[in-house]
Amino acid sequence: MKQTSQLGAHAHNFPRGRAAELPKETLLKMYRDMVEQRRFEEATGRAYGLGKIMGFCHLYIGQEAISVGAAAALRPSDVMMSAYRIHAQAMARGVPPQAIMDELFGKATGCVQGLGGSMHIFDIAKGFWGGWGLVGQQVPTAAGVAFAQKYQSTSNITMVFFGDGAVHQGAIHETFNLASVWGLPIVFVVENNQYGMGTALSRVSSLEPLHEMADAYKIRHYEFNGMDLLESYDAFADAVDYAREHSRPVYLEAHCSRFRGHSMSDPGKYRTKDQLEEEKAHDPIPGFAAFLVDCGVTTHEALEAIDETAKAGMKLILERAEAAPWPDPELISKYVLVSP
Amino acid sequence: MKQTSQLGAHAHNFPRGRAAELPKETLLKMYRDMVEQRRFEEATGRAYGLGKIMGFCHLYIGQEAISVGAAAALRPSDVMMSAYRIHAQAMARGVPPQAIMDELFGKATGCVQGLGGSMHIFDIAKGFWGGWGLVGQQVPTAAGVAFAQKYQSTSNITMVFFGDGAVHQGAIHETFNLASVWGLPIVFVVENNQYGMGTALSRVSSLEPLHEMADAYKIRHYEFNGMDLLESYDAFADAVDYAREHSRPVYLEAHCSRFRGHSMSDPGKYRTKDQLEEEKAHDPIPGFAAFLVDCGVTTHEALEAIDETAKAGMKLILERAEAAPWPDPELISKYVLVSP
Amino acid sequence: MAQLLFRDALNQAMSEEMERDSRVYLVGEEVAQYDGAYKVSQGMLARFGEKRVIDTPIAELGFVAVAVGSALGGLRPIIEVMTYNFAILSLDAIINTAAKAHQMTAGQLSCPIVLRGATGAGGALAAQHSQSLESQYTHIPGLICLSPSTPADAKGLLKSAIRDPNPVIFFEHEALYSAKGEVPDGEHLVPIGKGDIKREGSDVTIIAWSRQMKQLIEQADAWSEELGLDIELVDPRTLRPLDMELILASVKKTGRVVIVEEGFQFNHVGAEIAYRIQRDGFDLLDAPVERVTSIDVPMPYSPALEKLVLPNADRIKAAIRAVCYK
Amino acid sequence: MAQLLFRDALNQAMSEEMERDSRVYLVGEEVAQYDGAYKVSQGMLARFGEKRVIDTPIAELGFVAVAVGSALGGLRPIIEVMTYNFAILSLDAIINTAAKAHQMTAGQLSCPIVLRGATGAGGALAAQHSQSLESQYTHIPGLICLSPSTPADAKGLLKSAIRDPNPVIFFEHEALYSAKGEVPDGEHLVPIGKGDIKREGSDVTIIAWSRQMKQLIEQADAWSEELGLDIELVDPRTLRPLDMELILASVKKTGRVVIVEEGFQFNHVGAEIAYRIQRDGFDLLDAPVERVTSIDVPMPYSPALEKLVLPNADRIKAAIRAVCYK
Ligand SMILES: Cc1ncc(C[n+]2csc(CCOP(=O)(O)OP(=O)(O)O)c2C)c(N)n1
Ligand SMILES: Cc1ncc(C[n+]2csc(CCOP(=O)(O)OP(=O)(O)O)c2C)c(N)n1
Ligand SMILES: [Mg+2]
Ligand SMILES: [Mg+2]
Repeated sequence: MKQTSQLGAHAHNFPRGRAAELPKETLLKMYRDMVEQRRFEEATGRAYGLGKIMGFCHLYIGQEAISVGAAAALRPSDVMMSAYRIHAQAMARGVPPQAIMDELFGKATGCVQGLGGSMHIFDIAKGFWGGWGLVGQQVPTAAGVAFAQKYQSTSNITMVFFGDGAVHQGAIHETFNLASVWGLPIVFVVENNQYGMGTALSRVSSLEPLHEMADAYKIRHYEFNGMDLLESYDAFADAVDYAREHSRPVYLEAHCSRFRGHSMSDPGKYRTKDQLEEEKAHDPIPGFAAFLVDCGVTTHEALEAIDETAKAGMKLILERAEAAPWPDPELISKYVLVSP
Repeated sequence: MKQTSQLGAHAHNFPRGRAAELPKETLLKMYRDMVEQRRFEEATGRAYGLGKIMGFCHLYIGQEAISVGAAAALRPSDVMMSAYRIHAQAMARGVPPQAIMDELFGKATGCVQGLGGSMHIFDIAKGFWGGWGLVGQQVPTAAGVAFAQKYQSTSNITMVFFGDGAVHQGAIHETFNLASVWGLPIVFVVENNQYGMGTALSRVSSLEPLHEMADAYKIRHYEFNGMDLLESYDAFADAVDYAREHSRPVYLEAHCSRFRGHSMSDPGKYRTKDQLEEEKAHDPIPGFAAFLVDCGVTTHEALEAIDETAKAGMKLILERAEAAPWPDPELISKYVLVSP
Repeated sequence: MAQLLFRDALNQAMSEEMERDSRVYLVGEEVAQYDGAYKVSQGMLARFGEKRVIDTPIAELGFVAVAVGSALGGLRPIIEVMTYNFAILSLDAIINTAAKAHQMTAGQLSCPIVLRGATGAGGALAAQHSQSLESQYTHIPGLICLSPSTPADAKGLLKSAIRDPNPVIFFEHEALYSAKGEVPDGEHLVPIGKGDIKREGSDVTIIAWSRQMKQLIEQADAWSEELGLDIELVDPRTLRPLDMELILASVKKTGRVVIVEEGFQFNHVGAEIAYRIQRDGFDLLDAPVERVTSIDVPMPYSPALEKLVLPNADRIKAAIRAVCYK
Repeated sequence: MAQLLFRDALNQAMSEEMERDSRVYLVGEEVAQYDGAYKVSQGMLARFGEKRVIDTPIAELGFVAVAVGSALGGLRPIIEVMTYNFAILSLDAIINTAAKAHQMTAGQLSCPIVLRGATGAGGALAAQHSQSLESQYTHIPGLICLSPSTPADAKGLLKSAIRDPNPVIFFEHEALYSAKGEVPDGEHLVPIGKGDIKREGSDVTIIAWSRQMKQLIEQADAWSEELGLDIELVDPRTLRPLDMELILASVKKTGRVVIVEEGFQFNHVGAEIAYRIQRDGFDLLDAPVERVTSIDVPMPYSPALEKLVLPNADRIKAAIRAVCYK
């Protein structure tokens, strides 16, 4: 298994330093986004514990540098698609947290009116295309969206996320070949948090490092430290530009760590406490906070205030979700087929 | 597309020269096997034209150096599995040609009593395990047989054939990973005849050369000239020994050419006449004949006699197949479930 | 009216719709350079170019799922699967993506694909290439399923399918591609969800579709005379949603029903039709609904056996006699 | 008799059979180190070791097909699919390999696998994780399909399945794993192909299985009293082949039938049962067979909607009244 102490030490073959050109406001917004995602997920965890949220529920805590770095590199007209660990990714893309929380509560005001729940968040207008529950399923689907972008001569691209657990699904290999042969403008991102449910990657995989499998398909690929927001932004910015400019796929491996169990029902016994503590030492939020203060972008106090605002915001969001109306029974059959 | 003029010029990273140690009788038997396969397929083509054989029917003409080289490297207790272009492969493994032809005629005396036809030849006692019609399907299935061989602590291995058209099927990628992680004693063989039906490999594939995709899975791999019997034997002998000794997968790419259409109903318009002629210049049978004569193993006249015997044999085989009885209607339901 | 082969009627439908709507494209194994494994797309590459007539590698899950994604992205793919036996590999993209995308997004996305290709027993193709797996699709809410029996229905239904905003699964019997029939000139659309009486009769209703219906059309006059029973032939054409109104009207007239279908019998489409007839037409029935299916086994190769496994004249006539107590 | 959880009954069945036969092994996602996604295989890695309790990568076609191949090679795999929603990806290995290998080889090979895992709506799991796709398997000749409703049946049927020389598909309702019930001590086998009367009654036959049967067992006394109708509960347990003898005997007694099943309705198992009842029991029926299924839509997430989509007390009681003309 990849040691988490390696999280900061990867080979890079993408240009670094573009994050340094980001304006101060953007850096602060990125910090705020990470914090809000963290607080949102904590609130979600509590609401789940109280039985307000049902079904399967997967928290993103620990991986926020990836969602935020990715979203910062995309244009509004680009498409982002993912699996089921997506509350934070949807937020990064601009989906209102209230619409997400209402969805988790199964309410009519949710972003898909209560039809989807935690795993199936969609907001097409915001460029967030879900929200898919079968491991690997979103990958060829996203390539299809990229196909449509190219067919329609847009200059948009598609970015699709999947986990280290998904990389052995045949569908992904079929898709890599098609994306390469057809020259699709797509960024494939594997979030390698080292576990698929309770299974450590190395126990079931011969692919190491993951991103090198792209060699066979003549697809550009590299890895980066997904716990470092600036490195994350650099990696995504390069990949997005490349896909857009060349209408070619790129494959990124983001090394990262999830600090919670696979889902709310996973006690996470497959990791020792020590191991988890070691992973948490790489928490992207304090790391980025220190950077911002060190560079004089802001002060500790200002960052504290951001956090307090986020916490207060979540309280309100939970209250509103609680008060929101249940969906109308007519919804059951409303969207099975497109009405003529 | 790979030029056929390259057929004789590949990089090799397997030990050469083991074929040189084969006794004279074995070399002659290998020649006879190739010739019998060729004559069998020609007879099959004629019978198909006369409506004696129905359904889909795929001839192996041109690829005989692969089936014969492979079979010579296997032990009787090993397993060979393949797709649907298999008459010759079954013969190489020792399945009686009469039982195969009877099967093609749909007769009760066929190797699967008329249930299978051209695509589904099986003779488990001879170590020939079919005979599967979905492109790629046999690959994980064969890995399962290798799994059973290992589980039961036999020293047997499994060899599985598939075409260049099959390499993009996700199932094959899933299998490569499993075979590597579980250390299965299996030899994967892609017969790269450059076409899947009418589609040239390079038009739909980013994998070039094919065998290098095994790198990602940490699987030993190499390519060889599948039109050269001695090189074929060398390649298989090494792979079989390696799989048996290390209980590890190997992936071989056999460069070859089929001289007929994909199936009996394919006019083959996707190849020019010139291209086909060029490919036929690499015919493995005259090539090996010349070698045998040059080395003084035998004479032209003796080889001619082998051919005449084979031709006469096929005439008899067709007559017997024609005269064989149709299956009994009771067969229809006899093997749907295992009788208690 | 022109006489057309079934495959050419399909070709016309696709070509006309591709002229009409630039979002429509054709994708599948061998559809472009090879003109289609069954020559349905003959000439379409030459006419529409590489952008819109696209060969794929053999990767049924991958290319079907990519096409499904492209429909979510605003295109209208016609996806040719060489046969539905191979499309088993694509089912995740159809069941879990295409059929559910509209509902899962509360209407934000829709998935206007047409999945089409060969089904049924094409002739001595043995166990893996002779299946009729329609029920894998008719079972799924969110899908529309069509199965024409004549060139005219093939053309008219395929055009409707391509225009439909929903995922449509279109079944073409392998043994029908070379069948000939009259096809109306000019714009010809057949509505989805509407069955068709292929022969009027008063004594017994036979419900069938696809190749089985074609064979019944050819035999019905002779059998009506031979059995002294006036046969009505009802072709649902759309397998999901079923035109129960038409079916029940026929049952009302005859009181006797035989369903003929080629697939494995256990919970195939005929079971659903029979269930609905007995539920909604219990008092109309003078005899239990009978069905004739293939014998419930993996198809044997030998032509000597295949003809016994498929629905045949003897078994169908016996079923007609049974429901008429003759 | 011991009180056992459904999941523990399954665990006992597997463990006993693994003790008995060294060819039996368990393979699937999370079955070993994690003790199973639903804890069905709790403790089995510790007991049987890594050779016989094997974690796989997430690659449903690959690992199921490899296990199928291992059965052809002489082993007896128990293959756990985390849920049948994911097993859609494995269907080629089941339909085109496992179900056909014996016939395609004229008996030279056989394929003694047990495919088992969760099915049904587990509770607010939304469209992709709440399906009951039994008909994808019951449709296929060469397969045996089992669906127990109690811990005792679960144990006894699973043991029979593991010993059976054929491919067996075993459905475990996700909401049943924590259900408790009495399980006979000692060797306990339930025969394949035999249904069970879960409650004797004289007025109306309800046919159901899996979770729906469990709920009916809990309600039947109260409903019988409330409706003034003595309910008979028939649990086929084996979905293929069906125990039509038992079913028809019950119909003979009551003349009235309601089928309750959780899946999508169109050509699901209930349609097949209804077809056979009307065909073989036409004169026994006093009313058309009714069925209660899930509403035919992809499952919505919101608990407020899910409970309306699943078969519920109101709809089942209405169906009972309807067949009894009450
Ligand atoms: C096809 C399929 N197989 C299995 C599952 C069950 N499952 C859900 S998430 C998961 C683990 C995926 O791990 P990974 O891809 O690494 O993503 P992560 O949870 O780490 O974000 C599994 C096995 C599923 N949803 N779909
Ligand atoms: C899953 C599946 N898809 C498509 C087909 C139709 N088909 C049969 S053979 C073939 C081409 C295979 O080519 P290749 O693997 O190169 O083998 P070759 O015929 O050259 O020996 C195709 C597309 C099939 N049988 N199964
Ligand atoms: Mg992971
Ligand atoms: Mg080929």
